[in-house]
Amino acid sequence: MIFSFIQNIDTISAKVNSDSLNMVKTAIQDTVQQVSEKSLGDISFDFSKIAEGNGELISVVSMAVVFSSLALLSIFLIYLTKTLQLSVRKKREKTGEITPASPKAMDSTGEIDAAIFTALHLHFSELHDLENTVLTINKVQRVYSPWSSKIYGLRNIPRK
Amino acid sequence: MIFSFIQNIDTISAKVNSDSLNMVKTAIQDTVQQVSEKSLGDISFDFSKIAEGNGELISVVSMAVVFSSLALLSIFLIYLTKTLQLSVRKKREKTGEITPASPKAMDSTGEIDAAIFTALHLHFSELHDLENTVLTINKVQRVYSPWSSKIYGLRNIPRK
Amino acid sequence: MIFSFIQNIDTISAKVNSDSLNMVKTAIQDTVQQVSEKSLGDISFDFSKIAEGNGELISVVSMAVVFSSLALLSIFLIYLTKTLQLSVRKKREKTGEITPASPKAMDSTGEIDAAIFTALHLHFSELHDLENTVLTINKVQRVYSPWSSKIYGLRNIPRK
Amino acid sequence: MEQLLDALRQFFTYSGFYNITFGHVAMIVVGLLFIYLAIKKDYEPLLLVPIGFGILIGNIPFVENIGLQIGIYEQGSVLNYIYFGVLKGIFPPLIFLGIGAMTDFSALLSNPKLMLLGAAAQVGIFFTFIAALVLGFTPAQAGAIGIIGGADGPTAIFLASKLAPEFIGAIAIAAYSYMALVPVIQPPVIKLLTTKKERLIKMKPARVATKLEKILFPIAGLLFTTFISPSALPLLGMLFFGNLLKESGVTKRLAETASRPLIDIVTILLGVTVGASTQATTFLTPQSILIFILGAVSFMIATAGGVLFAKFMNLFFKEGEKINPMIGASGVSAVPDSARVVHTLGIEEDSSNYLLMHAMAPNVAGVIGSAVAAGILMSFLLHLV
Amino acid sequence: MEQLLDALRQFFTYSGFYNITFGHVAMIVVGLLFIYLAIKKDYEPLLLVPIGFGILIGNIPFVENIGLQIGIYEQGSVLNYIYFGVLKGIFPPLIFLGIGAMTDFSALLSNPKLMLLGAAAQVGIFFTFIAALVLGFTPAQAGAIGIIGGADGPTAIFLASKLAPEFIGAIAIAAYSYMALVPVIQPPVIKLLTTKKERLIKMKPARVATKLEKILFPIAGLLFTTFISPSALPLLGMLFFGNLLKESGVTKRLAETASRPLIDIVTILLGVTVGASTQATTFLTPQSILIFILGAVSFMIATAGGVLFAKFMNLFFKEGEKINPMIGASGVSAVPDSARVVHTLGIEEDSSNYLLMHAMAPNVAGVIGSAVAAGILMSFLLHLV
Amino acid sequence: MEQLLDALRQFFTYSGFYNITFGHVAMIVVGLLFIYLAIKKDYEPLLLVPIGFGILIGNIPFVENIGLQIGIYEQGSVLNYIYFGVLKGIFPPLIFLGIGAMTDFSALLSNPKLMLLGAAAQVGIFFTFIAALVLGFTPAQAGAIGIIGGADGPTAIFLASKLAPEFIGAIAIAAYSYMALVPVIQPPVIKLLTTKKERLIKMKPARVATKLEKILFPIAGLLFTTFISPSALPLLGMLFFGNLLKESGVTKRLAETASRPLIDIVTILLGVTVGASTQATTFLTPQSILIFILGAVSFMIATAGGVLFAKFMNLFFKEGEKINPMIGASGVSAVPDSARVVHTLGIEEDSSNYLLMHAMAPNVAGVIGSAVAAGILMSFLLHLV
Ligand code: NA
Ligand code: NA
Ligand code: NA
Repeated sequence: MIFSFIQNIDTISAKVNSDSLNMVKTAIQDTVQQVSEKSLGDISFDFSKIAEGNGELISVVSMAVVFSSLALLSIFLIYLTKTLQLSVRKKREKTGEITPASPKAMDSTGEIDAAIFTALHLHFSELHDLENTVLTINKVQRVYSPWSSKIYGLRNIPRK
Repeated sequence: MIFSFIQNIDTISAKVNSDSLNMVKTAIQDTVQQVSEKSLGDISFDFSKIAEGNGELISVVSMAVVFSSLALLSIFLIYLTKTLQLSVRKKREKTGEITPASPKAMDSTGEIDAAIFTALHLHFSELHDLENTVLTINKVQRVYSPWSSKIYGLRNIPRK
Repeated sequence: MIFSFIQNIDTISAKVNSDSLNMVKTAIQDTVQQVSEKSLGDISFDFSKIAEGNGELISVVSMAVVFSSLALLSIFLIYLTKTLQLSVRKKREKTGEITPASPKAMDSTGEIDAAIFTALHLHFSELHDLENTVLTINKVQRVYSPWSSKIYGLRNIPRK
Repeated sequence: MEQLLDALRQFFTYSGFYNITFGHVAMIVVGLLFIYLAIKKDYEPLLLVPIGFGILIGNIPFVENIGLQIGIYEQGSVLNYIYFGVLKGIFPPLIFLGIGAMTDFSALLSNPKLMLLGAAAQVGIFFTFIAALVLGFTPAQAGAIGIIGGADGPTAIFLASKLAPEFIGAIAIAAYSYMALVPVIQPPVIKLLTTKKERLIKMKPARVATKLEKILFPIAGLLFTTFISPSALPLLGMLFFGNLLKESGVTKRLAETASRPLIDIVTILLGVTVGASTQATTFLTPQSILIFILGAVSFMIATAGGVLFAKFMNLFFKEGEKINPMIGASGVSAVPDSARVVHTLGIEEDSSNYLLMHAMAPNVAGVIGSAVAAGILMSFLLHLV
Repeated sequence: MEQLLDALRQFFTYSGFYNITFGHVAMIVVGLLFIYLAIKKDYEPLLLVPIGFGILIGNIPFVENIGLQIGIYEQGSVLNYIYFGVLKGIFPPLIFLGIGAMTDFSALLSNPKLMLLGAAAQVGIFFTFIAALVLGFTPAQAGAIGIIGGADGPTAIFLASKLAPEFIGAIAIAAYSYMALVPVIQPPVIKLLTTKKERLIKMKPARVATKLEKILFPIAGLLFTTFISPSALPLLGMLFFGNLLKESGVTKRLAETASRPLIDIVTILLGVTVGASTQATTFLTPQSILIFILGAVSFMIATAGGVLFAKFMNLFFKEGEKINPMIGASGVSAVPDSARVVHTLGIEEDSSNYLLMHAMAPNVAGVIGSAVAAGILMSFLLHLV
Repeated sequence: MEQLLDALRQFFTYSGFYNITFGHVAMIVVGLLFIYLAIKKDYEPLLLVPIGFGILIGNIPFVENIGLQIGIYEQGSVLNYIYFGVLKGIFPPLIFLGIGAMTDFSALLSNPKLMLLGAAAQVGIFFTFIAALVLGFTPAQAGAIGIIGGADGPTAIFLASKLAPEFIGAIAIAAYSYMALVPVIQPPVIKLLTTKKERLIKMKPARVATKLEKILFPIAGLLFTTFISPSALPLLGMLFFGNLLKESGVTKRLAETASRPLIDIVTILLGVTVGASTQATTFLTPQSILIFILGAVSFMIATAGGVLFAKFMNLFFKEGEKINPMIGASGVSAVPDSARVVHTLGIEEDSSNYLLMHAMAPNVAGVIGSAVAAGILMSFLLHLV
């Protein structure tokens, strides 16, 4: 039985092939026609729908709410920062510590930033998702240590 | 439209604020009153409920079962230990091995324990959950190194 | 109450024990009988069932389909390899690169293979699941580098 | 413009600012307190941070059942889908699987008789059960409340999901709160019930358990405990399964996965939804407060039970074999906090008295003990009574 | 023999070769294109590879509803079970949990006013919403389509699952396609709307945020945003929860699990089913094509919104304090691609102008902004209107 | 007092000691045997430990359907919830995803014609299918039993869940048992069917596959196999998806997650519930024993099929190109055990004959082959017949 089957396999496959080719051809023709017909028929512009769906109203209110949420959070953060810095300063004054140079002073030369950002740039040019960003930043921070010449240490970070 | 909206925003926010403050105030008053009323009204002591709910019966039987489960397991473990030690000893006797000092002898000085437990203590004082416990114990074993003569016996624990 | 309970515990446990022993005994007898009865009664050979269930038909068609799927994929891969090698060669001819020794030439001595397979063998003898296989192969590939004496590098692979 | 104001006003009525009640504020404060205790005091942070933040999430005020699917009790919400794992008792066994895969039962194997201390400390469960009956809870509710005395979060949540789903939140919060507060609750009870001489007792160092014993333990543990109390199977089956994965030596990767990503994922999901289930509108009731009070008492009784039984056991041991009764307190479980508490107390009295490994034995036995107790309570309260 | 041929022929009518249509071919080509872009061009490969292969899986032709349970829309099929997590909006919050656990909000903390740029860029959402209304979509559908402008995959899928489940596939594909194409879409818009002088503005280096600020941020973030828009709770609750796990310092292992195995598992399952949901028989409609076109416009408007608002903010800042308006474009989110695009543009103009950290601030704010917007749209379109 | 005794006695009637039958004892012995083989003999421990312990868990005797929700077949029990993933065929595709992400198809790519051996070995499936019909099983049951000859656990469980859910336990246990016993079953069959001269054939070392080939393989594999047999899509779709994640080079973290935590979690849950599904009360039937016997025969036929087809193929190859017919035996899959068995046999005959990499080709082809076969059986038995 199997042998006669094998003898017939050519016939079958020939039939199958012509069948399938016809199928594919008809299918392509049908679909192309369908899609193009539908596309033309269905799309239309109806500006009355905006008012009907309360489009303007929803949009304006929503944007206002988005803005106010983020503004509120932003104001809170600004206020928080001030409060924290104030409390730190008070503490220091009490304990008679010498106030260290303000963070701004530290940034004046820009060299450090340049170093960090160059390093970041080098890395980022090869990175592609959020996690990598974070990992990289961590790496940079870890590598950055007082004894390393400002640029040297950063350039040699092995890329993964 | 948007500009007139922005002009009105102060009015809205004022209204919203007074509204919300009133809400919060009323809400607090209501809830405090509710909870205190309920608390006073609902709690009562009714000892007849114990018998009704078979409290004594369930408790005694349950404690008995808990005890017997753990006792059974404990007896099995004691028996298991004895059997295993016996079989090990028999094997050794057969093969003519010299029986090593019993584990108890090893413990006599207490110095080793002190070492282990100090190490454990140091670690544990910084640990906070179950997993850490396990990890620490592993760490301790790993930390022991050839130069500590006292602990020699411990170094032979097969590391997994 | 608890104390009188404790005094009675022996009686209970005696009763419980004889109860449970009887249970177990009866249960074993019943089950053994049941299973053996069923086993004898239920099994029978009925070859007419093959045709009834289209056994031959399904089997032959299925085997044919399995073969043709894998054959198709296999033909595709053979064809793919040839195409890729062809396109690489064309590229090289264009750029005037010297064609390197064919991969086959590299294999002629068999020494490298021996090294790889010995290493693999050593590892495989201790490995037991698919993942390990993969890991090992990777390790080997990583360690294998042109400048390392043929066997030396392979033997020193750190086992995990 | 008018329309806009109307829309804004209407939107505002659906905001948290409009729907806030004193209950929400109170619960948010509780959530913040949990987070504070976790971060600042380092009390069980792996549980208190998720639960604490979950309390915040659960107490953002909103309008329920208007199709927005926000709240944990609204069908179709994400929190509701996740909470399913709590409500059906699926998460606790998975946590037990992970705990099994990271627990070393050596301490127990080297001194099996200490296992009885893990049984004795379960007395807190039954005392609380009776007290809850007296206070008017139904038997099923009383059983669920009693289990707080087992000092085992997953067991408590599992039993509550079966016996009193309406109290899962309160029971879980109480259980985890007191587990976090073990360093505060246990020392006075222990000191009250022991003499200085007893607290100074030194115990012989434990022997090392062999690999074979460690492999046989989870198998024997499963058979002995669940043959007696089959209802404990979901919890103990998974606990011992995890432990066999750890000890078999041939399934290391499964044990690692069970004890890291699996238990972490379940902990995150369980923590945040248990926290969120304390939605003020359903949570702040006199019952919740009663449950909290009963929980505290339960922990004290359990501690006392363990310590007193240790003293009782000492009656049968000759000098030099006696156990330090403080380790009885570790029988409540709350692994490993209560063992650490006992160890610290031991060090306070005599800086060379290292009780930690000894206390670990009743500590892990307490986990088994309360799971068995939970199984028995289920049998009685779901079926037999 | 005849019987055999019949069986083979019949089997053939159930094969892919028999049931193929032009649609299947077209979608398979799209799937291959996605995979090509991901591997060769490295566009968002963590999403485009799963989605691309999912498109292949979903477009293997077969005969539906004959009990074989193959297709994603056939009840009982594996793909259908996994798709449940997409359809019910369960996966997106879990992805947000992981994103929260790996996002560093420092940039935002050190310059909070940049948060407004993350709000401004959401204008793309509402423009598209209105455009979709005009094109005849229902308000709910229009809202779901609009969110493509939020440039945030999980948010888009979440909102689509609530408002227009019939378009989840199209919306997700559009959102991820354009997120991948951010480096192509944004630069021309940015250049069109800024002068060379503006593009050369250098910003002061950001200060370092303290640990306390980082801990308080997720808590404050949750309360402020969800009190205003409770419907954003599923997304923002999880985002900030994940971030607290990261920043608390005491739940490192939970943060690691949330940001590796948990988010990866969900990404795999979400990606492949979202891809497979583009089954040609239901996907290739004129609407899908419209959604795609609207998505492109949406991204451009959003970019423009961010840039223009940045220029507007500059009116209020004195010289030396001004912000580089290009970073406004990062407000669309598409983290971190759009920040990188801005950084690259900055470098092009002046190789010493490092805008990356500054651009990260509106970038992460954009995530929060579009989640809030999604919450508001849900409130309006599911209930209020 | 009397009341107490009554309660105790009643409680006892619900204990395992009271409800034990010979079946329980027998199955517990089987479970212990599995664990012993896994730990001592190292036979597929990642599967036999979970299944073995699952058998113990499933055979703790208890009273069913009294509301305690203990057993795997009781609705609402934890085991029942987890078993859902087995019963609905969800777990096997996820395992295939992980397997794809850890399988290196290089061996197959470097010698594609060996793929036919993976087809030939599937003859065991159909032989067993016919034998099962003769023994009185229904066609659907016979198909599910036949697949044991595919030597692929997930495929067997998947097909059983679709065709004969009542036999999932027996089929899974049989499949995994024989996969563990491959080193015992295969060598005699191989030796019987090959001459010493054949066993000494050395094969040319395989060439190294290029990265492009590795990337194209999963894509082509999906299209070619599932276009022919769409019902294999759930299995092969996930297998090739996992493999693309591995080979794409840009989705490493997803491949790592799929091949570690994801597959481990699913393996744990699948193993323990498949084990537990052998609850004595439903498992110990003559059919289970028949399935076991048929499984053994199935493996031998499959091995013979692979070896004989290899010899048949050799008729067409000239000297020096001939394949060692032993590698045909690896076509059964049981990756990588059967490849290792062949390798060991090769070494026994000639210590310089390294067949491992060659045997890996039919080995992985066998996985694809049996998944295709499963798909075809599904089509026929669920719909066409
Ligand atoms: Na306990
Ligand atoms: Na956004
Ligand atoms: Na196979």
